[in-house]
Amino acid sequence: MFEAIAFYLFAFLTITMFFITVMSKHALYSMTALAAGMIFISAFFFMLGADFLGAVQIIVYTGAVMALYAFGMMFFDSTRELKEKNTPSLLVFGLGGMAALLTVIIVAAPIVSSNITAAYPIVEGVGNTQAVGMVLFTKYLIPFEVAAVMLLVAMIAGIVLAGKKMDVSLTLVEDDVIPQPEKEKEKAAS
Amino acid sequence: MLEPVNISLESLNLSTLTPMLIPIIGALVILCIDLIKGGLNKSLYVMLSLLFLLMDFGSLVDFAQLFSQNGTMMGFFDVMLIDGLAIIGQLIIVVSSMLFIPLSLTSKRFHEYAYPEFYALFLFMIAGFQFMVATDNLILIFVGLELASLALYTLIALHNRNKSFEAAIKYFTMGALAAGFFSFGAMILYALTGSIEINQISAVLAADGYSNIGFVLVAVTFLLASFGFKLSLIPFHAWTPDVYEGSSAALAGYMSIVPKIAAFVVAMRLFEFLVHSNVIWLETILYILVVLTMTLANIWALVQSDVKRMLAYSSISHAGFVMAAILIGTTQANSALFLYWVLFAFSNLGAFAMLWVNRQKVLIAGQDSDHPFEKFAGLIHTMPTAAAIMGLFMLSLAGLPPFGVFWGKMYMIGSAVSGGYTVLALIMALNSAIAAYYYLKLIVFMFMKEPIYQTDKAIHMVNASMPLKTIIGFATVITIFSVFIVSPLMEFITALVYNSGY
Amino acid sequence: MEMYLYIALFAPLVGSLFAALFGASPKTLIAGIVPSALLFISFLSSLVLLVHVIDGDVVHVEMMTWMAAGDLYIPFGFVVDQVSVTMMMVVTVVSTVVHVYSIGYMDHDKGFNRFFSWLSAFVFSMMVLVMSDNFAGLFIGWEGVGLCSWGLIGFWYHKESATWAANEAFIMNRIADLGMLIGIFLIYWNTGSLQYDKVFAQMSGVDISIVTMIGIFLFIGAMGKSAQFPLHTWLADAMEGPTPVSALIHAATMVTAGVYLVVRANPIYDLIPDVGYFIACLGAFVAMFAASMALVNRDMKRIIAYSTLSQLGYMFVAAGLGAYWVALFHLMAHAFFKALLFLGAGNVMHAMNDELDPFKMGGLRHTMKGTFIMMTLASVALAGIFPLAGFFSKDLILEVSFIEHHYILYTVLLLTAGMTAFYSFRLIALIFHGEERYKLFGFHPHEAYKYMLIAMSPLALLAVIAGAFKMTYFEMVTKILPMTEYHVHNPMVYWIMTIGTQLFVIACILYAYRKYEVVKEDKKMEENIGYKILWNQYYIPRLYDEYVAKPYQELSRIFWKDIDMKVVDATVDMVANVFYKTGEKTRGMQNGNLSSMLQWMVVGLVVMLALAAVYSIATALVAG
Amino acid sequence: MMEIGLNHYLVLSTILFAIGLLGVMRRRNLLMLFFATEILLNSVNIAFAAISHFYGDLSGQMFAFFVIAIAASEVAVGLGLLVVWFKRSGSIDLETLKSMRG
Amino acid sequence: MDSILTILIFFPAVAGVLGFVVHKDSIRAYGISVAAIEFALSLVLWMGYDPNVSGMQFMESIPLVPEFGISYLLGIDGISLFIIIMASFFTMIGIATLGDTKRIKDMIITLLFLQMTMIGVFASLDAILFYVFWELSLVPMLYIIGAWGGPLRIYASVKFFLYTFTGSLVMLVGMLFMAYFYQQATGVWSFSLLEWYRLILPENYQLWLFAAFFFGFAIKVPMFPFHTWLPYAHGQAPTIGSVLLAAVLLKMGTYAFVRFSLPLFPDASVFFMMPIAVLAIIMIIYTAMVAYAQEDIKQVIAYSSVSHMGVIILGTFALNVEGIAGSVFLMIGHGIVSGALFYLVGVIYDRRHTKMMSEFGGLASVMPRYATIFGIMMMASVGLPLTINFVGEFLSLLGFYKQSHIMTLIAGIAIIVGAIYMLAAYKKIFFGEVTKEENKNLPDVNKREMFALIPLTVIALWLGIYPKPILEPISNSTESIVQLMHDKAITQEAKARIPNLVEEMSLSRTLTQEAH
Repeated sequence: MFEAIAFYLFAFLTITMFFITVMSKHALYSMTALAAGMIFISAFFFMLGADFLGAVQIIVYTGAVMALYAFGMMFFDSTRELKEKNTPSLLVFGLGGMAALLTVIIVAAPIVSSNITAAYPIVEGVGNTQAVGMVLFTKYLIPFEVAAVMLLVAMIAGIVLAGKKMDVSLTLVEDDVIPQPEKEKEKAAS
Repeated sequence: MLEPVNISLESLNLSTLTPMLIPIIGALVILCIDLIKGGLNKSLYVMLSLLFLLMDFGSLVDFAQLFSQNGTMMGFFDVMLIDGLAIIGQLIIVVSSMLFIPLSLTSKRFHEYAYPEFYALFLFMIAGFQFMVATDNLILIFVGLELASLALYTLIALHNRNKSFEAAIKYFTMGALAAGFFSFGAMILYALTGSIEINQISAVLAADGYSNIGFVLVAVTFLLASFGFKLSLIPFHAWTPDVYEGSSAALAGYMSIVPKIAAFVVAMRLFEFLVHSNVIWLETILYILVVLTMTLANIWALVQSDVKRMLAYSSISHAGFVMAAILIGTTQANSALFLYWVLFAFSNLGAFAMLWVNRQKVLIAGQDSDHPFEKFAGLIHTMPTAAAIMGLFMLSLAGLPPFGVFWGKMYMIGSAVSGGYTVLALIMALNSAIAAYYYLKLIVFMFMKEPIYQTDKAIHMVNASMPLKTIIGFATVITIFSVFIVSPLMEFITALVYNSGY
Repeated sequence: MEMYLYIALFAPLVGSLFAALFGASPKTLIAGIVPSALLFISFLSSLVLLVHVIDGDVVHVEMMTWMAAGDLYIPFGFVVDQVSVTMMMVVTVVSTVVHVYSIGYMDHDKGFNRFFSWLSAFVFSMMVLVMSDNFAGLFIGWEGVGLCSWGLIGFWYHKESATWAANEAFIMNRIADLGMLIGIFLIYWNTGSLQYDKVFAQMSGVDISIVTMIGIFLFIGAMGKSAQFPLHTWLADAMEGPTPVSALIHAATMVTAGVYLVVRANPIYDLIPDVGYFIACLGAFVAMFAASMALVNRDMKRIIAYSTLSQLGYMFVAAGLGAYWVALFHLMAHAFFKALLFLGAGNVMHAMNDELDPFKMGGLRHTMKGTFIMMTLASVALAGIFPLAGFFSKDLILEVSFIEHHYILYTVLLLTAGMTAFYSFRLIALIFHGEERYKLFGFHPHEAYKYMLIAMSPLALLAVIAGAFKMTYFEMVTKILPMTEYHVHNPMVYWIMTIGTQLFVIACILYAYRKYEVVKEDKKMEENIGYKILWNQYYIPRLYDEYVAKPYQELSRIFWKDIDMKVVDATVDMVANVFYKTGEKTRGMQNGNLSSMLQWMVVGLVVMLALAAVYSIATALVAG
Repeated sequence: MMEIGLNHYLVLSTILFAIGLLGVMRRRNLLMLFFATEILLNSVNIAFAAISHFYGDLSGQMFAFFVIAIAASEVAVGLGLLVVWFKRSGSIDLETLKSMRG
Repeated sequence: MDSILTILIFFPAVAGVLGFVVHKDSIRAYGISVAAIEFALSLVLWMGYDPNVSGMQFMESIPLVPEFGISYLLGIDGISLFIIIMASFFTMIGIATLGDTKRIKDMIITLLFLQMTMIGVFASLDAILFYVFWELSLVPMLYIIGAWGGPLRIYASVKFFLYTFTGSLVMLVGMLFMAYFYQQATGVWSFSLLEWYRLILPENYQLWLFAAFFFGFAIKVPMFPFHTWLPYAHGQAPTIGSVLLAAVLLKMGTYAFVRFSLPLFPDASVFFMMPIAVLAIIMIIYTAMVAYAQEDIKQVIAYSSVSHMGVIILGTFALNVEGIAGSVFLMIGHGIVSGALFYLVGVIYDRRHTKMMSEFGGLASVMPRYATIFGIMMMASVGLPLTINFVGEFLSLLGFYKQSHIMTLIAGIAIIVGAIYMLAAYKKIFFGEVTKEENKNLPDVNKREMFALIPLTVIALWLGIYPKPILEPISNSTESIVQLMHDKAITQEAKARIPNLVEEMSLSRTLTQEAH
């Protein structure tokens, strides 16, 4: 009973929040709603016993991602109201609605299967974090490491792209007007 | 309490990781070198990358031999899966990368090559693709895919001009949507089967007798949409022409080969068992996708005015053509896919490399893109060899025998024929005829028209350098004499594909 | 004997090639003399062969293989038997005369050398035609003479009318040749061979309907060469060629090839008397038809051409009725006097600066005595007055038709004989008698070269005496042709017929003289509708022009402009354009807008989902 | 209705996903478009967690975990791209991204 | 002698590659020598050819892709031998008589490559190898038309390429099917024609495959209604291009009918005989009429080519030795004659730079030698006996007469309509008064042009008078094809339509014995 109430409550909240995110004309509202929605999602995670995931959700999303977006917003100076020329909304809503409807029709059906076996069963009495750690560092060590590399890549990408070196494009200027690298300059001087 | 896990190191089969680790280590080495001493010449990084890729290649060859003896290898809690597909896929990825990386040794300086990070990201990307093909775990596929994609977005943007940013952003945004599709699809499969490993999934589905067909279809729909994006199937193709146009020709050529083969391998793993399960819907959908992709892309390529954009559409069409293999689903078809792609890789490499050497930095009056057809008008007068080579690649791409792509095409149509897809075979054949038109268009410009741009500035071969010429020469030789490598290649591929059970 | 055969056959070819060597150079007398001499040699060889063959021997040689594929085997084989030797004699005699004559006639022509080359080539083709021992060889000659006729009719190629006539002749002949070809195919597939002897030997075993077909198709071939109705128009137009050509080709030799074919194929026609009867009827019709046109024509050469046509009709009557030797005999006699007539006309033309209208001549007998005598002789022979050649040959045909109880044919032929006499002497009267009208037009006529007249004299002689050889000829030729003697058994009837005919003919001659001795304009007659029809050649040429040539031209144009360009080619281009236009129209879908790109992706997803929903619901329904 | 089963979560996830799609399709501001892509990934995460819960299997949570990681890295790269683009064009509106077409 | 075919095929290609190095002033001499050597080699081939053997000779076989049954399989019989010789002959005189051409070096090298592909097509016995050369031959021709052609050259060349390419892709699908059926029957893949010959297919398969192959061949021939690329190609191509296109390239289509369609699908051939005959008749008459309406002399000859190809097709589908041998002979004949006619048009085009017939008139007096040769060739084209075309036309029609009387009768109209357009064209150009001032002083054919024209004239007459040296080997090889077809035929009708030579041969032998 409690579960149902909680589910419907949070479902309603997340849907509303995300709807605001998608529909609001204000970037700030939008972002705030997104952050809120994500926190509500973490509530689901806790409800579902995925405590670790819930924590990560809050930390990563609300902590890191939202902070990034906030910085971005400030950088882009998009706190003011946005003038968006939106596409014919009938098409957009139609498509979105259709996608939802069709998927729901199919997905609402119960899954009948007797062959599902849990490969990594959730053991009673073991803390979620512990269990997750166990699986993550055995079975999913490789994806984990790859994810680490991915984050590294993302970091490099972010640094490189936002870096000063991008300001003058070597691609667009002829070779003879490219400023010589330091070393060669020195060489030329000596 | 959880039991402590005791695992013997041998059972992990750590060696299955070597092919992916090598480029990662390479990337890290490059980053370290840059940290220690900045401002080194790009040739150093190119050669380093090449060296690591060579090692990677060596390890793969080793695996190929191992595979022929031991069959499929699983590693690391069965996350790693080194079967024939993985080996061929990785070989194609690594060899193509080896051929494309020297294209950065241009005589002109371009922005991205000033970054050592470029090479690091390049190697990371390769590792990502390698992970993608060497596993049947959806998580690793996803992570590998994203690793590669993120690196690729950056590489595109690093070209550093408006069009390349535009391209990167478009690619990125659509990629994000596709990532959403992938995760949703994977989620449904997981909901259905409680597993995220493809062989497990197929086993459960088969055991259930596909009773939850609706779920399966939704999952396949989303996954197809996601891989449709990577493989640039219509209508998920929209990024392709813009991204190709926006990025440097070298990278565009690379994109037309490597990400797609990775995606093909995954698609083969994902959809092949479904095709064999006689789900009519999937067959229909794939049929429609394949035909639409081949035909529409060809039709759009007809009307392009920029060679690179034309080649972009043509590569969409080629992808659609090859996608037919997944639809047909026989061993012959799957082998044909790889054979086609290898031969296509060489021709496409050549074509894009030719565009790359033609790339001038400053557009002259009347030129509104990097490689408009007009630029090549009368090339036979000014540079007969270049014109002949470019013409050769065009003919090869058009599927004219005995040049490279023809053999792939023939084998593919042959597999359609023996797979019972007569109409498809005809459509494929006729599409080649449509395609011939736009390839001919370039030939017409090069061989039959007088030069259009009257300029003293060199606009052809400005970017040429020894390594580029070598690469082009190599591609030329392979394209012409492909008939001699078809047989061993086919033997090799078929053995690998067959022994992997596809 | 083989050597003589080859000499007779190839001497003209050598002559032709010799003259051709000088083809592009200005007039060289030797280019005329050598071919003439060679032809004389050919004539001598033919004579030798005649002497050899007259007793019943046959010379048969097979020179080499021509075509061999599958079961088909066609050699270059030649046979000299009694029939072919007749033709050889006719051909060589007339052509030798014409060659010598031409040296004078073409004296001032730029194309002198070319003329002799063509003329000798024609003789060679004609020799191949008559000497061949198989149908394919016959066809070679058949087409060869067609070619040479084309070249010679259009000899003065700068004249539009000449080239037009040349093409007309060639094409008309081709139409008939198709029939001939089909006949040959039929023969081959039914007998397995094209050799005369084999074919004829097997013919009796072939189904009669097929023999009929063969007969009809071969005769269609003959109709073209011999200008039988309705393929006759070319002959009159062919008069555009130099007159010696008309004498040789369009009077003596080529046009009689059709008769020769029927005679040669007599074993076939013997089997199918119905077809023979049709041939005879057509012949009689043409005889009358052509003669009627000759009555009013104002063109000297055309009159003679129609007369030729008419006489060919006679020959076909004979051949059709099975009197092959009679046909052949008339062919021979006719060749002599008709060639003579033409050559005489040539002299007149020369004298009158190529004027052809006899109404502008008159009284030429004073200046051109020799020509006058010879032409009169020839006309008398043509009219069939005793004792000249025409009497023996032509009256024989009348008798044949009478004896075979074809009285209608007989009547037609008799009337035609009268008409023949009339128009022949109308011509003589107009040219040689009456006032010297030519003076009004400022002509200064003169007699032709002596040697031209001398050259003509053998023909004159033959025209006079040929009838005497009738019995000898009969004995010779019936060694291979059906030996039917035609005698009216009742002497009373015979004499009435002969004398009656003679009287009738003479009456016609006298009427012609009376009417045309003094020329006066006869407007009333010219407005007569019958006259108009005749004057316009029954409107047939116009009919052909309006309803065959023009529609063909128009249809060709429609085929090209409207069908080939606008339908066939346009369809091909349309297919290409559809693709291209689709591309042009839909490339806007790639509008560069990221939102639309994303929307396209979702569209794809939704469509697939919809299909998935449909499919899964369908499966559920089927299962449920 | 009151018994919350897996299907409830799946439906919820689908609805959220559809909202994300809606946003992706209609947003013209790139930054806000990126928000929508976050929604897509998040909606899936709920479903993963739910499935994991109902099947008593940890793989779903693992997947969700990696999805979060991926989402985070995408944000980094995406923002990096936006920053450069903004520096160049002074706008992050989609309308500015139209130089290539056809 | 063992690898003479390989040498024949690749010698020009290698020479072409080396030709890039040769200086452009000397390239003509180089080209002539290469082509002459090649021609000599082809004569050597003829010397070595044994006319009494009806099967394949000079066979070479190297597996290329053994897994897929593709091999480098060469061999010739009487049918291909002479077309090969003709191809090398035409290339030789083509190069030798090349006029002042811009970028002559490119032209000669292109011609040498074209020669490789031409010979390759006729020497291949492996379907894929055949296809390779078949397609490859499009490229040099595309370049020749597109780079040296008239004002519409690009349209014409692209149309030529795409049209033929499309057709042959359908053919490729057919080939793959054929190989697949072979694989189904025997368990191994093979594209070897000789292996395929042994395969007897059910009739409905034959019909479909026949249709697929037909599509490729018919466009190449070109058969109505697929012919419209040809007038453009000819109209725009430079002289040498037209000559080779008409003389050799078109023969690929008809040759392929004989080599593939007939022996592989005898029942389908019988089934489709009448429809194809109808098409052939339309080609013959309709295009002849279209030719008559043309204003451009080259177009006249182009359409006349289509018309003649109709006769060849008809002969091919006579399905008996006479017809097929005739059609093969006509391929040679038409090659010689139309090649010569195109060359002749080139001669006049070089002088006046126009091909419109209305621009000429009365040339017979200005250029008598030219007029004579043109006249001979025209008469050969019209099919006058003792010229080369007559033999072929006669045998083709004769052969088809066995199958259908009425069709042959209609097809025979060819000899009438052919004469009409040819004579009309000849009249317009050569007869009448010289009206145009420019035409009054046109030089007659010069020595270089004579070098091409004299041999062609001699051949046109020689083979018309004495076709035996060519007709005999052709006939022998044809017999084996016809016998193969008869043996393979499964329907009653096909058995009846295709003669059984085993009996008939003995019959004919007795007949010939009688003759001697």
